[in-house]
Parts: sequence; C-alpha cells; structure tokens
Amino acid sequence: MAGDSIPLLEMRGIVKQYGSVAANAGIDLTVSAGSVVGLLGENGSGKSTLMKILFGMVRADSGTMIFKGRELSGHSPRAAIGAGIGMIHQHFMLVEAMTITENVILSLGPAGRRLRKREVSRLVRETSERYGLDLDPFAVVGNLSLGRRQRVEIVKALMRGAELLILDEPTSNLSPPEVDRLLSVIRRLRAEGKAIIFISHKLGEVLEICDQIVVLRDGSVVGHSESDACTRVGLASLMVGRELDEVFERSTASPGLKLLELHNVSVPAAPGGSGLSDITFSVRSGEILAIAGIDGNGQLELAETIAGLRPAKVGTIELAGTDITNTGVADRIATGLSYIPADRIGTSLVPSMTIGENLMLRDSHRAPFSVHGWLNSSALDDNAHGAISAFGIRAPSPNISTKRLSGGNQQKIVVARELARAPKVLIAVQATWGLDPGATQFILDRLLRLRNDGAAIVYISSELEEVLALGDRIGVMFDGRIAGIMSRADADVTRIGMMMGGLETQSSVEEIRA
Amino acid sequence: MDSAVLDFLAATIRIATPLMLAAMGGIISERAGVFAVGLEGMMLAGAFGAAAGTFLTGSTAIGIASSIGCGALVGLTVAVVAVRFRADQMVTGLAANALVAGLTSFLLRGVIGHGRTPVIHTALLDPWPVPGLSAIPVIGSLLFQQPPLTYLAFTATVPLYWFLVNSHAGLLLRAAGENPAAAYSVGANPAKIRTVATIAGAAITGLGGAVLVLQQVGTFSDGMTGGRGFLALAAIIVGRWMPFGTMAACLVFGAAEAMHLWVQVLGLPVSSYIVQMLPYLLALAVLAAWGRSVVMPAAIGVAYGDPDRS
Amino acid sequence: DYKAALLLPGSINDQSWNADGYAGLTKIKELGFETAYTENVDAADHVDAMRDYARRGFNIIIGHSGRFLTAEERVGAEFPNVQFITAAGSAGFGKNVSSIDFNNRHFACLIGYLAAKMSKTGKIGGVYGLEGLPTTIDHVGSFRICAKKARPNIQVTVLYISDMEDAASAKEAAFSLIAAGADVVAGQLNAAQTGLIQAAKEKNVFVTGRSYGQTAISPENVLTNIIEKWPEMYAAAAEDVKAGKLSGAFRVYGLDTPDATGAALGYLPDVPYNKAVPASVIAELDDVKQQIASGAIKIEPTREDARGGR
Amino acid sequence: MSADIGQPARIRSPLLAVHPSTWRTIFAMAAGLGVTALLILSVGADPLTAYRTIALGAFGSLERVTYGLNRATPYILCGIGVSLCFRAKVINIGGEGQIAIGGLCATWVALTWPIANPAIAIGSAALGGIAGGMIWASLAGGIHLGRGVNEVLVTLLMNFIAVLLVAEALHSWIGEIGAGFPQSPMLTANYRLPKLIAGTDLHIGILFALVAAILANIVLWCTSLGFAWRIFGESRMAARYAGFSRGRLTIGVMALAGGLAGLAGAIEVMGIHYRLIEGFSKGFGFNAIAVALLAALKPWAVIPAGLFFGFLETGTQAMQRQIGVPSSLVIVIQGVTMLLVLAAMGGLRPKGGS
Ligand SMILES: Nc1ncnc2c1ncn2[C@@H]1O[C@H](COP(=O)(O)OP(=O)(O)OP(=O)(O)O)[C@@H](O)[C@H]1O
Ligand SMILES: Nc1ncnc2c1ncn2[C@@H]1O[C@H](COP(=O)(O)OP(=O)(O)OP(=O)(O)O)[C@@H](O)[C@H]1O
Ligand SMILES: [Mg+2]
Ligand SMILES: [Mg+2]
Repeated sequence: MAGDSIPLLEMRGIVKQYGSVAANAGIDLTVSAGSVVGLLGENGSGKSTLMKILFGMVRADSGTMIFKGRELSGHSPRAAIGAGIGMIHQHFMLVEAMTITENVILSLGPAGRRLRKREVSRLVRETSERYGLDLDPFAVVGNLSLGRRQRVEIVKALMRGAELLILDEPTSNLSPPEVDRLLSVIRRLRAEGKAIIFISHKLGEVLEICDQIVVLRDGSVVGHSESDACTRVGLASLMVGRELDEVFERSTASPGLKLLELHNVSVPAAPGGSGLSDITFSVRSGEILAIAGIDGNGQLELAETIAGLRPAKVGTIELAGTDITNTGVADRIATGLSYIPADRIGTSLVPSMTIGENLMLRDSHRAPFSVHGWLNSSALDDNAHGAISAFGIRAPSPNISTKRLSGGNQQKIVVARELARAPKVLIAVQATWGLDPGATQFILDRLLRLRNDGAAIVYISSELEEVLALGDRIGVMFDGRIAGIMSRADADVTRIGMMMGGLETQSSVEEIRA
Repeated sequence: MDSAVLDFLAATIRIATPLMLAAMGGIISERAGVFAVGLEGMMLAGAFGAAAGTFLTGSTAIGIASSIGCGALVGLTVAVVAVRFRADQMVTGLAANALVAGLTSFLLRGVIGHGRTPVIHTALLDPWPVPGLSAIPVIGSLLFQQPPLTYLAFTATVPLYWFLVNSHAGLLLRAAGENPAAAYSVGANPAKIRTVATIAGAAITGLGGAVLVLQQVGTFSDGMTGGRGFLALAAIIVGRWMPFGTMAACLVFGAAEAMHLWVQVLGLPVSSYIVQMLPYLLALAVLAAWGRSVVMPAAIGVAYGDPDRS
Repeated sequence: DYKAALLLPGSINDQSWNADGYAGLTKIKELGFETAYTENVDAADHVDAMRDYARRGFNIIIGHSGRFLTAEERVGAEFPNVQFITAAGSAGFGKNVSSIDFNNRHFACLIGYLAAKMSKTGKIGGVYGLEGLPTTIDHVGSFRICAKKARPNIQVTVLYISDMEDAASAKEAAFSLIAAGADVVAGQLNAAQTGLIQAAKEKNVFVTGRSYGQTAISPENVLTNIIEKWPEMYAAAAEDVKAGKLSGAFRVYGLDTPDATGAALGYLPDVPYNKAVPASVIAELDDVKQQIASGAIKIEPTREDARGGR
Repeated sequence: MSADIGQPARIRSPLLAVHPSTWRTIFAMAAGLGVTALLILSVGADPLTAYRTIALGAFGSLERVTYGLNRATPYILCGIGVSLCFRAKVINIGGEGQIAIGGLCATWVALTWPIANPAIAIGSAALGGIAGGMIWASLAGGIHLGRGVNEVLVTLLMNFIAVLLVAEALHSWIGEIGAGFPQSPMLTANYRLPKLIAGTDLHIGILFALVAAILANIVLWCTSLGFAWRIFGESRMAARYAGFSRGRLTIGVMALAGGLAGLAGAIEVMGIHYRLIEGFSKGFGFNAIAVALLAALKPWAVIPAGLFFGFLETGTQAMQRQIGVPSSLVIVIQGVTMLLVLAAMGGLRPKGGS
C-alpha cells in the first residue's frame, strides 16, 4: 500500500488568513511517493490556497512543509520547481501573447535555456500527440480556447516533469476523452513512482484515480481516507456538510412558442478559432437545448454570435419574434437575452471590482441600479446581499473585490446576475465550470427552474453527463456546424460521441428544425 | 538633383540616429513591462555624460562610456522607484525627466564650471569609412562613411531582434512584460528582470544622447534633447515594440523633419509655423494609413510585486 | 545702496542670449548695485516674480526678453518709483516702464552686406526663430535688404525653426541651406547658434555668430559676431536710476547713437572681422556704417522682406 | 496605469502597528530633505534658510498663498480630466495641446465679441475655451477609434500641432500688431476673471477647479456613466460583454478631459495674462499627468496633488529669488521630492501583476 512508505511531502498546521477569511485553518497533508491524493472541497474551502502555498506562490502565515525530508521555508516557485514540485494552476499561468512553444520553454526554466525552439516545438508536438492532446506548437495562446489552454498547461507540466505534481482542477475544461487520457497519464506517472495531488469537483474522476482522498471544508480537513473506502454520496455530503441527493428532479418539458431562432447563420473564423457555417435551429419557451461538442468546434462562436459579441455575417437571429441580427449587446440584454460565457476572468467578471458592482455589470444603466443615470447604491447593496444569500456565495462582504473569491464563488456571481434578469433566453457556456457538486447541482437546479418558468435555454458544455442530464433536446457541434439535434428520448451516448468526433452527421433537416 | 536627394537621405539618417538608439533602449524596457517615459531624461543624461566625460578627460571613448553610465544611472533611479517601490511608471518617468533636466544644468555650472558656465567644446567623432563599401558610387558615401555611433544605431537592431525573439533571456524579458505572474510561476523573478531591463535599456538610450553631442553639435546645452525622447517613444509604438519596425519609424520621423526644412528652403506662401507642423501631420497621416495599432505588452505599466498580496 | 534684479527666460548656461543678460547684470553689480536674478521664469510667474522683487526694495527690475513687457506694464503701475526695463522690448509705459534694445536693423544690415560680399556661389542663408516679431522682422528683413544692396542678384534664403535652443535641428537647418548652395550662413538663435557654427565648420562655409566663444569653435569659418552690448545698455540705465532719473521710454541703441551703439561686430575682442574678409569689403562695410549713422541709408523692412524661404 | 489604491497594503510584521506606507512616507520626506540639503549646501547656501524661504514662499503671506492657488488651478482642472481618461484606460497625454487650444478659442471669443456684462462675457469665453478643448480632444479620440492609432501617439503629436497653431494664430490673425513678443491684444476688463480676494491676484479660477473635482468625483462614483468608464478601463472585453459602446465611452471621456483642459487654458488667459501669449501652456500637460497619477486617479485627490505642485513651485521659486540658487537646483529639488513621494506612495499600491 502506497500509504505506508515514508512520506514524500508532509504539510503541518498550514494557516493562511485572508482578512476575515481563514483560507487555510491549520491543514495537515501527507503525500507519499507513487500515490495519487485527491483533494476535495467546496468552492472556497481552501484547496488552491493550500497548493499555492506548497508551490511557493503564496506564503503561509504559519505551518511547516517538509519535502523529501527537507523543510521548505519561505520558498518561491523557483525553489519549489528546483525541489521537484510541479503545478498546474486552476487559473492558467500562460503568456497569451506567446506561442505554445514559447510558453513551454519558459516553463522549463533554466533547463530551457539550452534548447532550440525547433527542438522544443518538436517535443511539444510529440508529447501532445502521445497523450492525444492535439496542440499546434506554434499557435498563439491568446487565440486558444480554454480547453486548449488547459492542455497547454498539462503539456507544460508533463514536459517539465516533477516528483510531486499538483493538478488544480485540470479536468474542468477537458472533454471526456481528454479526461480519460489525462487519467491514464496520471496512472503512468504514479507507476513511475511520482506523487500527484489531484484537485477536482468531479467525484467520479476522483474515485477512479485517487489512492487517498482528503476533504476540506472552510479551510480545515474534515475527512481523510483511502479512496476505495469512499462513495460519491458519502464524499459529497462530507464536502457540503449536508446530504446531497445525487440525481436531481426534472419535470418533463412543456415547450411553448419559439423564443430563439437562428436561420442559416454563418460567421467567418477568427484567428485560432472556428467559424460558424449555416447554423439553423430554434429553441422554444420552457425548453433547454443542450449542445455538446469537443471544445473548439464553434461553441464559443455560436454563443458570442447570439449574445451580440460577434456580428453574424450571414443569416438571421430572432428573439421572441423580433429580428436581433443587427442589434447591439445592450439591446439584446434589454430584450431579455442573458449570457453566461465560459471565460470568467476579465469578461463576465471584473476581478478588481466588488461583488456588488459585478452583480450589476450588465444592468448598471437600468432601474433599479440607476435612475436617470444616477447609481442607486442601496439597490446595489440590496441586490448584492440578496444574491449572496440566495446563491450561497462565500464572501465576508459584498464590497470586496471578486478577485479574492474562489473560482466557484466567482461563477456563482455571474450566474446570479444573468438569472436575476428573468431572461426570455439564456445562453450558458460551461456554466458549472469549476463548481463543486453542491454548487453545480444548485445552478443546474436554477436553470431548470428558469426553464420551467418559460425561458428558452441554450446550454453549451463539453461535459456529456451534464448535457444529457439537462437537455430537453441535445445538439452536437462539430467544425462550426450543428452535426445534429435529437430529442432527449432518442439521445444515445455512442451516437453523440460519434457526432462529436465528426464521424456521423445527421441528415434529416426536419429533425433539426423540430 | 540626385545630389539633393542624397543630401535629403543623409539628413534623414542624421536625424534618425539618436532617435533610434533611444528607441532601442526604450524597447528593452517596455518589453519588460516598464513604460519608457523617461527616455527624454535618459537621453539628456547620456548627452551630458558624453560632453562632460570628453571635456574632462579629452577622450571621446571615455565620453561614450560615461554617456552609457549616466543613462544607466537614470535607469537605475527609475527602476528603484517604479519597480522596487512599484510607483506609477509614467509619472516616475516624467519626474526623472525633470530631475535630469535640472541636474545636468546644475552640474554643468556648479561642478564642471565652478559656478560659472564652462564653454564645453568636444571634437566630433570622425566618420569611419568602411573599406571597400565606402567606395561604392552613391550609397557608399551615404551609408558607409558614417561616424561609429551611426553604424551602431543601425546594426544594433539585428542583435536586439534576435535577443527578443530567439534568446531565452529575451523570452523571460517579454514574459515579465506580458504576464509577470506567469513568469513568477515558472520560477522567474519579474521584478529583477524589469530592473535589469530598465537599466540596460537606459544605458543604450544614453548613447542616443551621446550621438547629439559627439556626432552633431559638439557641446552640451540645457535640455538639448528637445523632446527627442518622446519622439523615440512614439517611434516604439509605431514600430510595434519591434526593432526593425521602430527603426523604420525613426527613419520616417527623420525624413519628415528633413522634409520640413526642405519645404522651407524652397519657400512656401504659408508661414513657417504651418510648415513646422508638417512632420507631425505627416506622422499622424502615416499612422492613420497604417491602421490599428497592435495592443501593447499586456502588463506594461502594471506594477508587479509579491503576488501573495494581490 | 541700490538693488537690481534680472529675470531671464532661459538658463544663463546658454552661451548666448541669457548669458549676455547675465553679463549685463554683473556689469550693474560693478556699479555698486546689489543684484539678484531668476532664470527660466515661466509666463505664469512673471507678475509674481516682479512684485516680489519690487516689494523687497529693488530699484531696477529687468526682464531680459520682450515677453516680460506685459507683466512690467502691469506691475510697473503698482510700483511707480521702481524702474522696470524690458530688454528687446517694443514700447515704454508711464514713467517707469521702459524698453531698450540694440538696433537690429543696423547690425543685421551689416551682416547681410558682409555675407553677400563674401559669397562665391551667389547664395546666402539665415536661420532664425519666432517669425513675425517686430525685432525678428527688423533683423531678418534688414539682412535680406542689405544683402541685395551689396549684390542685387544675390539669392537669400531664410529658415525659421521653432526651437531657438535646439542646436542639433539648427545644424540640420544650416545643412539644408548649404545643400541648396548657400556658402555663407547667418542667424540669430540662442543655444542653437552653435549648431550653425558646427554646420559651417563641417561643410567649410562662412558663418556669423553671437559671441567670441563661437569664433573659438571654428576660427576659419566665423566671419564675425554681432556682439550685443547689454552690459553697456544696462549700465546706462542703472546710472540714470542712480541719478534719480526714471524712464518710460523705448530706447534703441544703434550706429546712430555713437556714445552707446548697443552692439558691434566683433571677431575677437579687438578684431572686428575674420582675416578672410578682404580689406576692400571692410572698407565698404565702414562706408555702410557711416551712411547708416548719418541716416543716408534708411532701412525699413517689411514682413515681406523677412519672409521664410527665398 | 493601474492605480487602484483602494485596498490597504497588508501589515508585514506586528511590530509595525502602523500602515507601512506611513513609515515609507516619513522616510521619503526625511530623505528628500536630506538630499536637497546637500544640494543646497553644494552651492554654499544654508539649507535651513532655504527651507524657511520655501515655506514662506509658499505660505508666508496671504499673497504667497494666492499665487500657489492660481498656479495649482490649471493643474487641478487638467488633472481631473487626465484622471478620468486614465481610469478608462484611454491614455490621453494631450493636456498641453488642449489647454493651448482652449486658451486660443477663449481669446478669440473675447476679442471678437465686445460683451459688456462681465458674467456673460467671461462665461462665453470660458465656453469657447471648453468647446475648443473638447473638439481638439474629440478629434484625437476620433482618429484613435476610427483609424486605430494608439491614443498616446495621437495626443502626443497633436500637442505639437496645437502649440504651433497658437503660434501661427499669434503670428497672423490674433496677434497684437507691433508687440515685442507673440501675444494677442489685451482683453478688455469685462473679460478678466474677478478676484476672489480683493487686492490679491487670486482669481475665481480655483473655484471652477474645486467644483470640477467634486463633480468629476460624483460622475465617476455615482453615475452609470462613471461606472461604465471604470469597467471600460478595467477590461475592454468586460465592457463589450456589458454592452458599452467603446466609441461613445472613449470620445466621451476624451471630450470631458479636453473640455476641462480647455477651461484651464481659458482661465490662464482671463485670469493670469489677460491675453494669449506664446508658450503659456508650456509643461502644464505633463504636470497635470503627474498630478493625476500622484492623486492615484482619484478626482478628489487631484485637489491636494495639484496644490502640492502649485505650492512646491511657488515656494521653490521664491527660494531661488531669495537666496539666489540657480533655477536648475530648483528643478532638481522638485524632481527629487516627486520621486521620493512616489516611492513612498508605492507602498499603497496593490501588489501583484495580474
Ligand atoms: N488573494 C486572496 N485575497 C483574499 N481572499 C482570498 C484570496 N485567495 C483566496 N481567498 C479566499 O480564500 C478562500 C479559499 O480560496 P481557494 O481558492 O483556496 O478555494 P478553492 O478551494 O480553491 O475553491 P475552488 O474550488 O472554487 O477553486 C476563499 O474564501 C477565497 O475567498
Ligand atoms: N467596448 C467595446 N466594444 C467593441 N469592441 C471593443 C470594445 N472594447 C474593445 N474592443 C475591441 O477589442 C480590441 C482590444 O481593445 P483595446 O481597446 O484595448 O485595443 P486598443 O488598440 O488599446 O484600443 P483602445 O485603446 O481604444 O482600447 C480592440 O481592437 C477593439 O476592437
Ligand atoms: Mg481553487
Ligand atoms: Mg489602449
């Protein structure tokens, strides 16, 4: 049993206080070589903080870390890397203006100094092919989808190599096949005697890959056991601190009239992205169209085109009967279109601004937030307090900047804002990205409620589970087209998988139009 | 008439040379994420260093060395305030410009002149004809009979380009300017990189000042850079933070400046003030025709410290 | 005990206009005055500075540039028994605000005449600042008129540059004149004047300067300098004040005011011209002087005579 | 340009029970005094006397104070605009040009229409200045948006052009015939700003500055427009996502800044010189940027920052006159003081690059 061997890493009594928030309240963590330790916990429970401390990105207020028998004190990422620790950050650490190759060279540190670009790009290509991550070494990171960026981070970590590898939510942006490949990579590393700390909110993965599982809540360890002694339900309730019923209720759809219609919409491809070609579908009131697809097949472009961030060069878009093809973002918001983009930091959230301000980001010039151009601060506060309690956002006050919030809590803010508008149509991309099971379920719940209240929802996700769980109709995107749309009833996983891979496309247009 | 064209091109090169050296220094610092608003001051310091050094020792070599040193000193000042103490970079640059403007004038009179202004006159650097090439009929006299710093200004672009694009150090430098947090996460020390880059860049910028003194006017007078630092800054933006583009931009500015003199020589019915607008109008026109400027290094101007307290 | 204060638009380091003014103040000091001066006085501080000196009991307050006249007019009214003087001003006010200047027409005329005579190519040029000012019109216009007097077919090209302190761009201006065929270059700039001298030195053409120091830069090429006698003019004013005489007049010193001519042509302290100037030309110049002094030659320049270009 | 000084810097060690920046500031001030003392000694003057004359020159008498206030007025007005622009990450360094054009337009109004009623006269000239500045700045904004030319470049180049435009105007149609210096004719009395305190030169301009600062603060924090500007400055993409129009926000903030700068120019003309003179705007633009950044882009903080500049200048210039140190030393002292204040303020800035 891996657990018995002398520990590779011992963290004792790690404490990190952020203002009033105890991100880590005296955490002990032991990792032994050749084992995978799963780190579970609600959003904001302190996982990333603990890992950042271990990697030297953040300095602990107190506590000791012993790695390979030597104490790591006041160390920096440089020291951590030197000692043999590698980390994939939850929020990517990539230089967007540079190519993948350049980012990799950077990550190799002093070792990269001697390497030629050509060699490195070859290595990148090999590595990404070996692990089925499909990356173009010369692509500029800024043009890559989140999924691809995630792969870049993985390649970085693999190529640098480390005795202890920290993976902070590496699967959040991966498609199922990619996840499988990553897991097999992890197994191989374990076999090579490396240690891995694996953070994820997807209990399935965690149970599948981890030897031990450590559960955090509010900055302290609330559970620690061998993984085969754990069950999903058990873990979930341990994390949340209450019972979670695994499968959630969903009444059957009662579709009303068409709220969103796209007719032959086409968009030219932006650098590094996919375009859209001849997209035609419609969504009815009280209906969820869930769109699956491997990240980077036009989902982002589709969402942005509907939301008004990309002009539709060809075709028409109608919202509740009115043609919005050429109206701006603001008008679309006003006509009842909400949009939850995948890219949180800097797009749907302004990290340096307060929770309250972010909650009114897209409605600031409308009542109640402003009257005749004057901001109404009490409305802002009420709204903020309301959202914080309604969505259980973990924050000391609505007036702290959202960059201090954990990923999950940040996403809750976005969802809260977009639902508060009681939209006719909601476009959501990876809405549960990086959320803990409790939060995930909570949000899917809210989406279903919105649908039951008669909204039309387009839910775009690369997580098949979710798509199947949520969609009244399931669509699949491949290469900028709708490969097919089927009703919930006759959605079967293998067929969808084929479509996602572009191996099958649906011919009967009627079914699409349905 | 082609002799007139030659004179025009020669003027263009002369005017562009100091701008180019200043701008090359600026590129290094801006690529590392430190606004180069201090170029004017660094250049002026370099000019003073060149004049004082040569005047006091009689050796232009020492003059050049001290121009590098004086430039670097200003760079050090900016780095300490803007990087170490993370003060706003733009205003730090402006303050440094003011400081240098005063200090050079003060030292000239107070220290070198012992209270009254010394009459500094330095010999100008002689052209170094490139054996063989300088014999080529037309371009020979134009390109290959230049004083040393001019060759330096033009050739420096090549290694600088290589450094930025291909060298590992250049990669780290750009990372510090694009995403210091990421650089930090891979074990680099952005603050240190920025400090070094600012000082190194300032040293090169100082040479731009040396050109004014040792290749052009042979003396130092207060504020003699006359805004060239800001033109160099503009050239960097036009050149999109890349050496060759920036060199081209400097040449365009040089040509515009030369042209406005020529237009005056020919004599126009408009006043000289209108004619003097020409270079700036021309620059604007070129930029407008050029189209949208690429976005600058992402983290330029963003103070970076220990992310722990972000 | 009498006190005199001097306000300068620039720094006394400039080896030119401001240095001349400072020399004037030292002369006043020799007359037993207690003296004070302020350099680089911004437009916004004119009134403040003058009041401050007047309050502190200064008897003479000199603004060493026409730009001080406005403020002197204003503050002069508040301090009726303080003598306010504007150098190169253009008017007097009340009983105690006077302007003094040397006669630009007279000396510019001599320079123009000399230049025309010394030119072999039949083309001469001049570089000046601030087009359109009365003094500039007088100076440049007379330069052109008298050049034509000397040689009706002479081609006179005039350039105006914005910055009278920027030696490098003045040098470029001179180069462009020389490239266009001029073999004698005149001018009336501040720190930038050295740029003209350098250009002439490099291209080996004749040039005129503003101080003996500029002769030193290139003894072969400098024909002569217009040496402005601010010490004399200031001393004269100071004497009047000592004698209790205040003046609200606009005094112009020139060849027609023999006891104080306001300026003189000088190559070295007691050598009027470069030895390259033939005796015949010198004789003609002396003759011109006579006629100006006697009023036989009247020079009435217009804006047209002072135009830029040919 | 990020200057969100909102959050207090963390206290490093419990020993320092005080805001660390307080220590920095104290240190900076001490260092500043030390350095300048050495410089002053080096020209054989007595530092203590020098400091005294600086203090007296700035605050010694009511009149001295009024000079400082007048000096600070344009810095504050123009600095407010800069702070708003920089907040919106529209890097407008065109203050100098906008001031120049503002002064030109105000003068033109004043010389063209002989309005008897001072209030109307001054008002219309001020409006002229504001309009001029607005148009000049919007022009820059338009080129920036329309052709995608970096705003720093456009505004920088347009500074040179504006100053030459003023020179051209003074040399041709608006200049005073026969004047010894490029300047317009005197403005008639009804176009001169009334004095705030009789017997001093303190004109009512400072009131405009104070009001403008307060209004700007309100706009920035209490209106949806200000909110949009702040979002726009924090993240262009978020601004898009929120549905704000990049064009309107950019032109809007540029026009506002231009208007304030133009007003500053008009006030310099109507309150200080009573005429347009060449180079009256020299250096104001950059000082205004320094002021705005020193104020951490907080409109209200521009007031103290502007006053700091104004009084530093009047004080050091008085010292120059009193003990006859060279002006260069004054500039050095100003530069050193600024750098040290900056270094001290650095401690207040949020750390972390991204
Ligand atoms: N820089 C910071 N400043 C202030 N508070 C912070 C900061 N970083 C994290 N926190 C707080 O510390 C707590 C733990 O954050 P952390 O990111 O470690 O949670 P997490 O377990 O990673 O959550 P998630 O699963 O959403 O990533 C959160 O409440 C968060 O608000
Ligand atoms: N609110 C917006 N609406 C539409 N497009 C926008 C908006 N904000 C930014 N963009 C686009 O994003 C790109 C990057 O924005 P950004 O404005 O930073 O570029 P820029 O060259 O710096 O111009 P600017 O200085 O005006 O922002 C721009 O090319 C612009 O087209
Ligand atoms: Mg996390
Ligand atoms: Mg920009």
